[in-house]
Amino acid sequence: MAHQILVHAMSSGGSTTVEALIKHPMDSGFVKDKAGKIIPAHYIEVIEFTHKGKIVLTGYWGPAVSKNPFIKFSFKGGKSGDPIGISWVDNKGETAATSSNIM
Amino acid sequence: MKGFRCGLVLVGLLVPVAASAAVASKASAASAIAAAQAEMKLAASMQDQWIATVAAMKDARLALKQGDFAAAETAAVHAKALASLSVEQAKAQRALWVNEAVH
Amino acid sequence: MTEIEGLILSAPSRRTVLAAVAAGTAAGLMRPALSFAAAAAPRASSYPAKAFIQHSQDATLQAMFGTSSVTASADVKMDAPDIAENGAVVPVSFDANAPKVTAAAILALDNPFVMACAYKIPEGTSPAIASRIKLGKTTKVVSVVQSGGKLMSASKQVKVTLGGCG
Amino acid sequence: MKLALIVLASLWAAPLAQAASQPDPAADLQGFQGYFLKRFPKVPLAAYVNGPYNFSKSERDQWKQIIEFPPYAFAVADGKTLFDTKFANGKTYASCFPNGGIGIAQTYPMFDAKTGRVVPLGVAINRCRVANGAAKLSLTTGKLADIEAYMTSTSDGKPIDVVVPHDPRALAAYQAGKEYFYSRRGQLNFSCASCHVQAAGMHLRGDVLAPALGLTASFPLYRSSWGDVGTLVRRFIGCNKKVKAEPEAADSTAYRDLAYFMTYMNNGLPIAGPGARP
Repeated sequence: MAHQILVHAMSSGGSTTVEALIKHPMDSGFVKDKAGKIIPAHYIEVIEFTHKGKIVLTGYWGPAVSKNPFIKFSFKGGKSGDPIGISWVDNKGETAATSSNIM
Repeated sequence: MKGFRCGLVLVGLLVPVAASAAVASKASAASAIAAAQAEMKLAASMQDQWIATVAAMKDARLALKQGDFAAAETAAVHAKALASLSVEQAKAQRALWVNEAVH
Repeated sequence: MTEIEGLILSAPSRRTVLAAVAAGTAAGLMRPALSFAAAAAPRASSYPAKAFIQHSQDATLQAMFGTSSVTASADVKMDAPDIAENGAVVPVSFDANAPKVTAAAILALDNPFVMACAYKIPEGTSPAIASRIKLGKTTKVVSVVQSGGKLMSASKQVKVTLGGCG
Repeated sequence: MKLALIVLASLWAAPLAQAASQPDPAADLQGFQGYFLKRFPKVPLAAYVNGPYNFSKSERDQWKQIIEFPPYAFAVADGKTLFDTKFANGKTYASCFPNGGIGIAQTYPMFDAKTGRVVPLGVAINRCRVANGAAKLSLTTGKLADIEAYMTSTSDGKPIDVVVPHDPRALAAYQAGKEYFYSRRGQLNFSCASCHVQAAGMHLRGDVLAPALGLTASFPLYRSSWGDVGTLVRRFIGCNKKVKAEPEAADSTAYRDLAYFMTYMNNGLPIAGPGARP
């Protein structure tokens, strides 16, 4: 359950709106744990959204993006059943990817 | 009502200053701790232990362990005074809570 | 403080999410390990790391876009709260009414590092993105949009109070 | 020692005298809900489950954006996975609850006639674990909160239906919870009611204080300040600390009874948990 991605992609009126919630701690590197030790920075750096393999958005995130990040955007085209791909890589080199179909 | 309570808290803070004038020994510190502990037990049984009481008791035990009997006694007397105040508060509330209840 | 009118008794979208999660359906919970058509991981090398470690708007824009010249514009609309209910999760979105938008960035000028996030926007994707950012304290939040090579922006002061009941 | 006993004895005398007037939960419920409805005439009863958002437009707007894709979605998903995972003996949580545990969260906390104690949902989940050879989980956050989030989500919108049976032990538990709720404690001398009845809808620094009416309906709760989902007990612990009182144990009788009283006061309101708050 470590690297879940929740996706909603809906098409209407010739464009598709994508909403995603990504499970990630997004530790900024400025926060201390209960023992007073700094929690090392751990955050997603690059996230990519594709529609049928073509990139529709690239996000560059820093430590100031909230824990379990949310993003919403839309692009022209896309129809019910088309695959939407999401993949990310973080500052520790961890990655995750998923694919979901437009509703 | 609130003003009355605040008055009590102030008195509680003054008590230890007076007590620290006495000459402390290991025995007197230990007995002060025991007395405070008994009062704290009562406070806990009335579901009203103050965080400050527990902190003062922790200080007392630490000072005793380090051989600083005067500090241990002062902190224990402080803890007992705080515990007594919370017991007073809980006793009063046994009757007063009804006034706050919505009917 | 008085109560306000026009209440939402329930949130339909919340229901949708709950139902989708419960049913495990398309709205979609996906686990990478299980998803067969998973896309390849993006390349970390494209990350504009330098832009994320700057302490001023000018230095950030210079590192991100190669210029710090920016014009405030009514064509950039930005939505952010007046008072953040919690600095850890502040919804911020922008919507640019401009041609050929290729990139955008969200800055929080009083954060330890100014740039919160940036986006590369290909043709066909609308220059309107919503996300959630962290604000360390009360700060001006700036949405910068690159349109035809030029930078235009909108900004808003967002008040961050201590969470009183943590 | 003798003196202490005498003091104790005299202390116990007071509540006994009070108990002379029989607790009347149904009348309390009417008075409690009526108090809020009269005080905030624009807020309909069912809307109280949205807590502070009835009182601050700015917070409500942010909340609407946040629940568009709520941060507790992962807890619900993880909770479902945990709920469906078999114990070592091959049974699942479903075997411990009526209707397989689906759509029943609105009936908790429940009075257990066998033990004479109040059983909140979290305690019931732990009981189920122990009955099936698994260890207890923390009642405040983590896996148990996730399971609770999932189970509660299956009761979404169902009216809260807590029962105080005609059993002197149940009535005593209800009364103890009521007394805990209204009693001031801690160095700051605040009761639960100080903030959530008297000062309900007002600001405490940056936050709007949620009215006690509807308060339990959106638990478990994702709080941005927690960064994850926590249970009602976690909030009790936090509130006690806020008023500078030592919290009770998470599975204490005091907290069970408090949850019993507070949730009973919300009878009829729709379950809206898991919820999201700052």
